[in-house]
Amino acid sequence: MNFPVILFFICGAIAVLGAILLIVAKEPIHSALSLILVMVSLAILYLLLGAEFIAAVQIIVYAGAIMVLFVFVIMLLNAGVEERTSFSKMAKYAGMPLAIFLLLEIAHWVWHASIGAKVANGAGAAGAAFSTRALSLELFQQYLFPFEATSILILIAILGALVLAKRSD
Amino acid sequence: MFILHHLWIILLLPLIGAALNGLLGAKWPKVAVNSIGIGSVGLSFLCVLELIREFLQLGATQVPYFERYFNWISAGIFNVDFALQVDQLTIIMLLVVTFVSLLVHIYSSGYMAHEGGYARFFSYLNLFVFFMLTLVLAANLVLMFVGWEGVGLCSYLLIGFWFLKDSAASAGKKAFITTRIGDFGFTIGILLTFWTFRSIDFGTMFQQASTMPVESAAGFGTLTVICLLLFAGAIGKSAQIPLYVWLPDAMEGPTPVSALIHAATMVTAGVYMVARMHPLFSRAPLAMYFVAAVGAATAFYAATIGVLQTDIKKVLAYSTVSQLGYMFLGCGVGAYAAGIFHLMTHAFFKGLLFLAAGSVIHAMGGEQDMRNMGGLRKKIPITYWTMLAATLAIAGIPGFAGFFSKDEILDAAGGGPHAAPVLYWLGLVGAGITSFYMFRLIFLTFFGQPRYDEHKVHVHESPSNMTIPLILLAICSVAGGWFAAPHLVGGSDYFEAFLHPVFASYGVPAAITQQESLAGAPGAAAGIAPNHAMELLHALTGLPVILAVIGLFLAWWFYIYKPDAARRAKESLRGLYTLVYNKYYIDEIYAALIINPLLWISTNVLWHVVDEKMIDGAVNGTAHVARELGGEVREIQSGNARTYATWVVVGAVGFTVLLIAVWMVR
Amino acid sequence: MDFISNHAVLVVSLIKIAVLLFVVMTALAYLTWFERKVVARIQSRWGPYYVGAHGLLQPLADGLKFLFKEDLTPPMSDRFVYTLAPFLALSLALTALALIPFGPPDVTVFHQPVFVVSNSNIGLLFLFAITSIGVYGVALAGWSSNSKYPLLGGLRSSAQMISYEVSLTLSVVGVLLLAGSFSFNGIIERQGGNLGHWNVWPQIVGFLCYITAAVAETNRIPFDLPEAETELVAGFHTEYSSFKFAMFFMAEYANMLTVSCLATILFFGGWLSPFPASWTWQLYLPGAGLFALGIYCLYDTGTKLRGIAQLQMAVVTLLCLGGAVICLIPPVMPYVQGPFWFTTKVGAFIFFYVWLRGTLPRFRYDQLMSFGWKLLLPVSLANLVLTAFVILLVKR
Amino acid sequence: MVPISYYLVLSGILFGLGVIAFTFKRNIITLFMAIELMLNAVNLALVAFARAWNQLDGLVFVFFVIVVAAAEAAVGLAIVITISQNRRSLNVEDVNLLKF
Repeated sequence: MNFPVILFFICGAIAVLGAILLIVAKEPIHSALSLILVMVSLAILYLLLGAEFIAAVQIIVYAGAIMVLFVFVIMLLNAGVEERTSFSKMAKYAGMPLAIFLLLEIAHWVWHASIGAKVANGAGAAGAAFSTRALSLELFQQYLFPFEATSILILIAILGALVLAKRSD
Repeated sequence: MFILHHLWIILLLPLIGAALNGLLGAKWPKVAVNSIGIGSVGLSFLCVLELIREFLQLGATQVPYFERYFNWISAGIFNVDFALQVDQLTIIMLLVVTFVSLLVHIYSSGYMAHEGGYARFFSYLNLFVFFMLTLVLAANLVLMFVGWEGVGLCSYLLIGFWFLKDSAASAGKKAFITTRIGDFGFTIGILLTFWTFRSIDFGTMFQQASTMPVESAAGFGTLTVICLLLFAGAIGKSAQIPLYVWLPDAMEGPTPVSALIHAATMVTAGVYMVARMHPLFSRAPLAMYFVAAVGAATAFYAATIGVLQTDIKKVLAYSTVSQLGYMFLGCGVGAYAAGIFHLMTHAFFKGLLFLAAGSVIHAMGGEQDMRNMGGLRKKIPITYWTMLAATLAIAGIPGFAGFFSKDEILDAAGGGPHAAPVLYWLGLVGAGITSFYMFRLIFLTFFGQPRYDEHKVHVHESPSNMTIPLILLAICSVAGGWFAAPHLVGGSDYFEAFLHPVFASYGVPAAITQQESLAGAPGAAAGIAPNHAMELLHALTGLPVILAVIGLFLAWWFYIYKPDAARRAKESLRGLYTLVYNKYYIDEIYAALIINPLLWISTNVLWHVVDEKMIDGAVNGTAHVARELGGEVREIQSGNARTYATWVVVGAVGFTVLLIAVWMVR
Repeated sequence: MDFISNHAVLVVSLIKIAVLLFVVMTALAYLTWFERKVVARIQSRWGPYYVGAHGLLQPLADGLKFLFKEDLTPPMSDRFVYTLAPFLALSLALTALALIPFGPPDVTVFHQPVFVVSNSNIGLLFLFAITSIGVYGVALAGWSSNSKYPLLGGLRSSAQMISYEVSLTLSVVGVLLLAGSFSFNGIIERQGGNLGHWNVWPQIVGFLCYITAAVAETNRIPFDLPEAETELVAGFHTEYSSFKFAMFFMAEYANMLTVSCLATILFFGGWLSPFPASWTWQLYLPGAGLFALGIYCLYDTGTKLRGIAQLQMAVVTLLCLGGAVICLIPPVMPYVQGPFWFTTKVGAFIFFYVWLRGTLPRFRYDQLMSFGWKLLLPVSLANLVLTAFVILLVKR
Repeated sequence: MVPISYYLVLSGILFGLGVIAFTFKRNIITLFMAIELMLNAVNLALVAFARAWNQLDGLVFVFFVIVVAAAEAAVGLAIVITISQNRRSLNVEDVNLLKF
């Protein structure tokens, strides 16, 4: 029971807690906050996995940009307590049990899956941090085309957001 | 060698003319339309002259001259090039087509002067010329078929030129459909040809054909079948029994059209085709005999109908049918050269006859019934003299064009390699009848007292642009046959000598060549025909002339000397008269046997049952089922996103279960 | 002892954190004093004067006042978030400082660098990560106090921060390209030599973009619309009182400190001396500076002041002179170099901030936005691209 | 060191919770958050795999996922704003006009 494992369990617990809070919270803003909690703890887990750059990006982009956008929108629309209507019988009766079943399924599956077995002893988990330099080389050489594609995707997203915003006012 | 290397120019000129007139001409003044319509054809005529000059400089080895432009269709081994070829036969056809077309164009500029759709008319004519030239120049069956159908199309368009007139429209349709029946055979023939020779290029086909033996006259060999199928096309196109019915109705079209398409050029396409295919026909005696028989039968049969027709153009139409019959008779008995020769002379004098008839109608202000004419001799002299010349030619009076060609055909029929006495006599009698009804036409039209109201109708001679073509054609129909003149006195027939390379090529079996020379095609060596051949020949030339004179005399007797004799004859042979007068009720028989049943089936079975019940039912049924199903299934589209989400989860669960199951199995 | 050597990381880090917190807190308190003084000078006033000599005890008084004020929470407000917001703001602002190296890394205890709490080799990224979360403090505060002005202030500030964060980050990338490293030490050491090697020269455009964006990022005049008194009373912290308000206050100054430190590190060679190492007399500069200050205070004590203030000033004088003496002890001398230069440069930036506040009027909101998106962003992008090209060319 | 399977299980649990949130919540914005949560879970798994095989591709994937998430959030939130302005409600069940 060394330091990383403790850290893992702490962060993991926080993450799960955050996720549960997201579900039970009535105020969207609370959900947002709990989601930010999840993201930050995930970032710490990334650090633990040696993915420093991804951790930073996780916080900068996810927590720092996307979630800010969410909070911003919540504030803009002044979204209050969500009303717990359930017009959808399907979702009311089938949704939750199915989802929980899926959760268990996935957990079970992952736990026994070959990948889990293979690296259960943490063989692969050793090793130094991924160097950001290597990552960027990978990104700009082998994955150059997808990278450009995503940039175009972003452009389109901007345009789409603009159009929608314009139409709304 | 410019034109020879650029044969496409000859084709392109009329096409351009057609395009210009057809697309833009409607807004142009007549002068522009004229100059384009006539100019394009005139230019291509000049090109043909130049082509001839160049062609004569070619060595015997370079003939047929072959030009391949581009690959048109290429499917596996089925390759069709856009390729043109020139040989003596082509030259003759080119000359005839372009020359007559040119004259007809000029004539039309006068005859159609007062008609609507002037530009349309000329664009159709040019288009026709284009297709006809394609047909003639084509170096393979498929391209030839293109021209073949193209001229059919133009004929349809031009017959129905006055499409507001029901009779014209239906006549056009009749022509097109009737021809199509023949073309069906033609198409199959093409396919069978390809199947046999693995090629539709004339060169390759004939090369392979020349290695084949002559098939027995008893059975149906491949070549025989091919030839019969192709000849079916010819029957349709060249209006032979039993498909001739469209030609008389085609007279609904403007007279120049009748002259150009339904006398001079298109209808002779069948003959040209048979001549072009001679290497195949020569090896299919049965087919040959069939051709000859059909030809002779038609020649005689149509002539008899022509006797009692009163519409001046109808008479000429039936005479055309019978003349075409003569051509086929010639080809059928192996005298292709003679057939082509008659094709040429006939193009001249029949074209002339139609144009002259047109001039008469023009003079009479649209009157076509000979019974309301008469005594026009003095009023329209040019028309009269030219028409007389043509009549003498067609009647086979010695010295005129028709005499030479027709006699050569009859010679071949009488003494040729495939000599067939029955057919010979049929042709002979037909010749007599021909001269009879032709002179009947002349006498009824130009002699005797006017039978029309002179105060109403102001008969006037046609303008110069109509008469000049008449004169030119008259000269041709007088002198057109003199190529063969030396042949009478045992000299060589220059026409046959000119064509001989074509028909002697591709190693036609010895028997035929040797006997062809008997029939009077000594041009093989361009030498002197053997003596016994000459005597035979003189003996034969007698009869047709005599019969022609008899016909002339009878015509004079009935219609000049004793006008009431005709009536008495009518009384005495009432039954025969009515039969012939009604054209043997052929149209009615066809209607009863084919058209009406066909109509009935199409209406009551194909339309009301198959189409309305089955096909529509199937379509509507499908639509109905789809609608019902949709109506049921669309309930799922509750519009509530959470339901959809749940469905997604269901899918995910199912998929994961599957994964785990698979993994546990492994 | 062995415990320490075993868990050196933890122990030393804890100590460093404690020290840093103390120092920074004091610094923040006296920053307010500094600002008020300078602004007063600019407006030709005296500023705080009576609480202690030259109002030197004013920050202390303010702190006490904040502590003893009543802590109001508006009704209908979202209590949890309302409380969370200031904590978030301050803690993040302070955390950011933990990454700043105040001196060279080679000064170590137990193999742990002394002058930096966490010496990460992607420090810059983390700094940005933390500052990017800093938005929440403001936004949540604005939202949770459930009142018009705060909401508007919060909206504005979050919009403004998101907008300017982009250009802030982009303007720095040029420096990253030059340094080829995310670690502060890497960036600083690349600028070694003399002030000719500072990044500010090749990256002058980037620097201008950075400083502008930084001012906006810290919601300082002329970009202080979130708390524009004249329109929004006090913006997002209108409803906050007593210590919560103090936390926002400190958070703002801490942010100011952070961006100043960052500017120093990225563009002005961090703790490096501007002079070539060959000039050995520069080692005496820290001591000399403090000495001069001490002399001034002494003169001040002797002439102007009377009574209790004189006593206080005497203490200050002693502190200064004592510090000067310590700095002049030869073995200590090399260690004080880095912090000295660093604090000097940062101080210059702080002064620049205050100067701005004293000088410039406030932007209009639409001007702010269009300025950020239509001018700042394109310029910093262009700078980035240009730098990349130049670097490529030089490498060839 | 921490066994990779721990990370995988954690990511599985987070994903499941995301799914639960997705089926359970009504507020459109919260639904979006649920989606983000699932994406995060997947990211964690990807990073864990990258660590397991010591290959960078996993990280690159994460990078792309984040980019796509950003784009999705931008457009999605714009849509949310439009919806709330047109329908005066953020309840996903009130936005049900698109049905048979």
